[in-house]
Amino acid sequence: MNAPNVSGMLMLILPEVVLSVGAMITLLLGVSGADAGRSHRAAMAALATAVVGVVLAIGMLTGAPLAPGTTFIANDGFRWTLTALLCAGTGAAVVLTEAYDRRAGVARAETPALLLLAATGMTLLTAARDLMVVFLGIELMSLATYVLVAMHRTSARAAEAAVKYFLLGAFSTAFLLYGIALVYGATGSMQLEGIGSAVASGAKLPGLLMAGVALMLVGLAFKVAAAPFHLWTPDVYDGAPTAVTGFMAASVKAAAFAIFLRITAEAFAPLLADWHPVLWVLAAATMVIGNVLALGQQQIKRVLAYSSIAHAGYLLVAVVSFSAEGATALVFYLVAYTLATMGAFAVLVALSDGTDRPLVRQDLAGLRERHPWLALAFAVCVLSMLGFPLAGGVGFFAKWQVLQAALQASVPQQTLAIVLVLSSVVSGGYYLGLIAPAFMQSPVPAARPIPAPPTGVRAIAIACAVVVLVLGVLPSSLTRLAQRSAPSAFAGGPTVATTIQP
Amino acid sequence: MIADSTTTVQQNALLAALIGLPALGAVANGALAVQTARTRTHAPDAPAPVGLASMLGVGSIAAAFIVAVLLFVQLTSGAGAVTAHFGDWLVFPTEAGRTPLIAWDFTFDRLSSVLALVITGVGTLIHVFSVGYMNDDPGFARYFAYLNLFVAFMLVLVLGASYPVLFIGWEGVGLCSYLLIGFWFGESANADAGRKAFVVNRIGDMGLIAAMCILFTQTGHLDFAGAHAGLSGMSTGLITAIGLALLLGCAGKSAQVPLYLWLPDAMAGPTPVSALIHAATMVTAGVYLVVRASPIFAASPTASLAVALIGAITALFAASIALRQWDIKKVLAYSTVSQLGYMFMGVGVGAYTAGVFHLVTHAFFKALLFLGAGAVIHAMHAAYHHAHEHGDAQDLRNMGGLRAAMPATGALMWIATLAIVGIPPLAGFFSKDEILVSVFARAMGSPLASASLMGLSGQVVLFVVLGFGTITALLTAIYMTRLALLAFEGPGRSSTSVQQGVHDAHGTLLWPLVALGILTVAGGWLNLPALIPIGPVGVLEHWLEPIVGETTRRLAPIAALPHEQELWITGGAVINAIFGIGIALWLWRRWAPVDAHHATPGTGFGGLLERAYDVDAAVQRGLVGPVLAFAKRVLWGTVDRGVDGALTGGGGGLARAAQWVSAQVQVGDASRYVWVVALGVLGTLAALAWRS
Amino acid sequence: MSDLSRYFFYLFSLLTIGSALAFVTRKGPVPAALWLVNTMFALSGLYVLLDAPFVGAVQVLVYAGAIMVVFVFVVMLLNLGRAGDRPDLRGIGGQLTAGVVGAALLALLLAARRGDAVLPALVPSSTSTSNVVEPVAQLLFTDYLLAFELTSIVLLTALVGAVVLAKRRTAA
Amino acid sequence: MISEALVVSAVLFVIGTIGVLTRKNAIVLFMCVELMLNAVNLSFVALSKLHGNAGQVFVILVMTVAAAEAAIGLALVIAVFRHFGTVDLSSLRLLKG
Repeated sequence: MNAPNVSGMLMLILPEVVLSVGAMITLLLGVSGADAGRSHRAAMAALATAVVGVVLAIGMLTGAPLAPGTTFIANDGFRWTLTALLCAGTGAAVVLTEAYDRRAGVARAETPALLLLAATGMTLLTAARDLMVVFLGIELMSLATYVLVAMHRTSARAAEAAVKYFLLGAFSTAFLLYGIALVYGATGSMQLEGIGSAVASGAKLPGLLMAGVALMLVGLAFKVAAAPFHLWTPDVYDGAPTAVTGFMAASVKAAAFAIFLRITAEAFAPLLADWHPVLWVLAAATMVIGNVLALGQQQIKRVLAYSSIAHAGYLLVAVVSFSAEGATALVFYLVAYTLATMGAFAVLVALSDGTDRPLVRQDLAGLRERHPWLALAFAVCVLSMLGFPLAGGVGFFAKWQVLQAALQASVPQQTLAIVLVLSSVVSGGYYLGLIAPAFMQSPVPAARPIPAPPTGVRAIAIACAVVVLVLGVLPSSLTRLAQRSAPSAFAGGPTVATTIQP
Repeated sequence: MIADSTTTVQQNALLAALIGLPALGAVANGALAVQTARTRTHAPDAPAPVGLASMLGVGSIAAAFIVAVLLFVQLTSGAGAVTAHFGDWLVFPTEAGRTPLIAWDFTFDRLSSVLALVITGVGTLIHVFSVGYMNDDPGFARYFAYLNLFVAFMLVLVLGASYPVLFIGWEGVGLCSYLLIGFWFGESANADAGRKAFVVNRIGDMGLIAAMCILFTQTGHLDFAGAHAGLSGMSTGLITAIGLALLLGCAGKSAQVPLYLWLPDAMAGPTPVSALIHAATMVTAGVYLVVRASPIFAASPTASLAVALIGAITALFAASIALRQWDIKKVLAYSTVSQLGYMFMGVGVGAYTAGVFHLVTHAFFKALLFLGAGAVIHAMHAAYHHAHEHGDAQDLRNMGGLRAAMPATGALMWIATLAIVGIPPLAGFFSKDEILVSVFARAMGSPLASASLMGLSGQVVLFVVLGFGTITALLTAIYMTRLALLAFEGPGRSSTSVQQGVHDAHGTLLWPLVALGILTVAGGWLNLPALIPIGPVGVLEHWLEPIVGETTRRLAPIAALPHEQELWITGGAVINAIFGIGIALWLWRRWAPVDAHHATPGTGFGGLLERAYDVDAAVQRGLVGPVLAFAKRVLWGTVDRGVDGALTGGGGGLARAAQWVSAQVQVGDASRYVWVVALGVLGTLAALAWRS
Repeated sequence: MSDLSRYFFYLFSLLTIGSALAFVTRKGPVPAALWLVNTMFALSGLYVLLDAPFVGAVQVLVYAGAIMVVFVFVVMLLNLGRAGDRPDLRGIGGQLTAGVVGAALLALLLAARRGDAVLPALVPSSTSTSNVVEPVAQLLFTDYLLAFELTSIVLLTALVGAVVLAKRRTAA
Repeated sequence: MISEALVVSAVLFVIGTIGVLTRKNAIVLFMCVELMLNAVNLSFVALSKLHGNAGQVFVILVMTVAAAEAAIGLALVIAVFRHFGTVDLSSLRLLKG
């Protein structure tokens, strides 16, 4: 029972402190004054907070060598890179939600505040090394997101989406929590490090441990929307306000993967042979289901929902590869995926007319003529999700890294690599189906005139596309960053028994 | 791969600027074009931003030229080649660590410096010309965006230090060529021409990709230095295979038989594009690649002979077609194909310097010819417009006597004509002469002569090449003189009002021609033969010695050619050319008595030539037709409908099946979704519980 | 562990499971909620028997006293459980299938432990001091201070969320 | 007694799961989830006898989070009721396919 080293701890959780304090300031700004500009001031405060978070994380990353973290909070490249990424994603989401809500006439200060609170949970998940912190991070992120989904109170679709998300989320949290309890029971530790060493030295209660691992995997698989735990995704992504969908698809998913990787790397590494087949099946099923079912969708957000499921499958391949390369690939992929997703959703926000009418492909028709820049940005981002070389920028390398990680893993994953490539080919069908109307059809007169997209939204779309393209030409800087960002558990090379059957 | 230790930061920056400036110009002009298109949706008659676009377009290329000159000056002052590493692209983790499979490595060495100077120099002149030529076009900014992008990719092609980077440039220039051929995509013929270029070039690309695959699997390297160093351990047969695969790629890009079909049609693009891309630079990329890959070809005399033979056949074949073409650009197009064949002859027999020399001089005089033709077309077009008449502004039969109205253009065109025909002391004389002499010298005895190609002895092949080359020179003299005579001399064949409307080029349409004219006259001094020492001898040869000296010697003649024999060949070539001019003068009056409107299609062999040996029709009947029929019956019926269905989300088997499945699973009822979650839990638990 | 407390343990276990079963089988939401409150009371008894009296007290205060009251309140507010409502419980087929799935789940959870070492039946009571709060508080405010602080942010989120969602619609 | 408590916990958890599977009323379904959480808490309390008091601390945290979850969950249910006039999950089918 040591007295906590408060100042040292504060340094480690500075982003969370900044984000939560920023959330409170945002709320205060939102309730002070009665003029229409208060929600805008709140959004600006939230944006500034997110930017501070990005700067802070980059500063930690580029500053003095990182001291070892505690058994509660990690202090490694993985933590800071993903924190920067998540804060950047949150900043973009603040701008997008504000624009979207303003168009719908429901802009309010709580939205950016909740985004920051969700971000607090998400950044915590990049660093958590204690199951209590993991649980609280997940809950903080999820609770804020449930509310964000239902933020448009006039929309029945949003309410339905939120309640579905909530109930299924709570259900899966129960499994996660039970898994935590059983793992705790089997190992006597709440800390990933302690669990890892207890497992490595041979647990007395292997059965309890296995059941716990299985249930924790279920909980995590639900959060990353892996098949068959993905059923909530299309409905919730469809019903949520478009800007929030973008936030969920990009950042919430990235945070869930961050903790997924850290738990498997630090706590369950010695059990790789046991959980490997399970994740293998999940990864394959997720890629196939996401990519194939996306083909049948008419609504753009549902297409992107299934696409995000497919991406979860690719990312699971990186997790299954279970190596420093895999972790590198995961970080690289998350950066590329966040950029492409945020860019694409920024375009969708620009196109929405303020009602909760779902966007269909026809709404993209003639985008090239109406908004040539947005059309180009959209094409780049979607091609990046497809993994198209050069024109799709960094997305190609993201897939390449995952493929390489799969093939170079201590147990090579040829089959998963093949599934990845084949299902990516299938994904061409629906991705091109999104781009085609934008460039090949003439505009359909909108039922409701769509105002000019706000500068912030345009800037996000174009900036994402440009960064995607630039990183697609010069990916090595991002590769180096991602290499530095593998969790410290992988630093000493694979610590894993290599005697598993693929 | 690793940056040369002598390469300084400043040189790195210069090299980056050399490629970056045109790229930036392309981006800026692209932005301008998009912006214009956007304004047009509101105001359809909004003027094109001509001033800004031309400033950006010309400025970026001119600046790149200055950078190239700076780098070149450093190179001449004895500094080593500038090699810069701008990061890795594709990285392969292997046992030996992460080896870059593709790295952004660029090198400004003695060979690429020559090409870079030609590309940016001639490029600048053609950009200037374009300002005048495209003045009225609504897509002005788009045009310059494509053109700048082309230059950027062309520089990537020649500066890239590895096969994949070269390939990226190779594909990039192909893309720009495709975009520019179809620049006026409103006209379907142009779009078709663009598509044709696209398809034919893909065939060539297969060869290049195959060559890279073999090289990588055999040597583990794709950078020039590493891959070529790895050749030593390979069998000659394998090297020949690589050489032939490369030849296929080069033939596609440089329009050699049988992949030449796309180039004449590529003339559908704006004329300055024809000058820059389809005459001076891109189409010579194949020649450049053979020179760059000279260690491969020098190690395989068979592949070299194949290059030379393909070149010779192409040269003769295209020259004969050019004899009876009426479209001024078509004549020049076939002439380009023929001259590219000449270059292939040169590099095929291992006379790499000669090939590069002809590449450079050809860039000068052919660019001049195309720009001159452009000026003529521009003037004719304006005249027709002015006279409210309709006529083909490119048809030679509608011209005649233009020299009176266009004295400057006429004079410059005549200079260029005499240069390509090979009249001393103009540039073309020296470069063509050097190729013929090289072929002859090697035919008299060399590793090539003692090798064989498909059972034929190398010596026979070389004499065939020499013969074809000589006949080609004669034909070249005939058709080029014919072109100049028909266009500029004699009486005009169009209506008087049209004739009176023709005016000489001036301003940005004229000065590039003058500059190219000077280069056409003086270009020969780049590499004077020892036989004619009217200046420093063999400058280019000395310059390229570190690059191709060793490989040239490996295929070089056993004994140097005696002076008198060389004199005979040179003299014979000049007489040959003069003889051709004579024939043209003799036949001139009979060729085009009437304008295009009253002319009848040629018959017999002449007609066959006019229709370019009916190759296009044959290809259409024998290849395209059946493929299309197959496509219609099989592909359209099944595959395409499926793809189309997937794209539009409508029909399509897979899309429909996916729709059905998700309708069954995704019922919307969350109280059923929990069942799936529970079953997933059961499965996961079962999978792990049984293992414990 | 005396026989008496063992007896009470089994008693409360039966009570817990019995009320839980009653909870899931009730048709109306209000009876279900009441049976759930019962379950929670019984659970708090188990907590006390497991040497966690503080947790047991909190269970009664927070869960049974606060959370479940809110549930019942909402059920009343929405006037649910009327006769005309669509049946909340699945049909007999659904119930049977759910029972099979549940049985399978239980079987797996128990079967997984077949190779485990036997847990000690008697563990010295950790609450040896008369102060029942101290052991938990000790940890909560030292090692788990971070987690404790985090709950405050979770509660803040819940507060903001509930206010936003439930506040009367203002003229937008 | 620890083993027995774990068995009781498993039984309660499964009962909660069965409840989730059989119920369609959003509020009752949510109550079933609460039962599952309670079952987990029992495990934590039992295991903390084995491993020290961290388990009890976790239970306190779970209760707090459950309270937060309940606040948001019930607010969402109310929102749904406003739109649909019912909290029957099988009636909420705007989003599907």
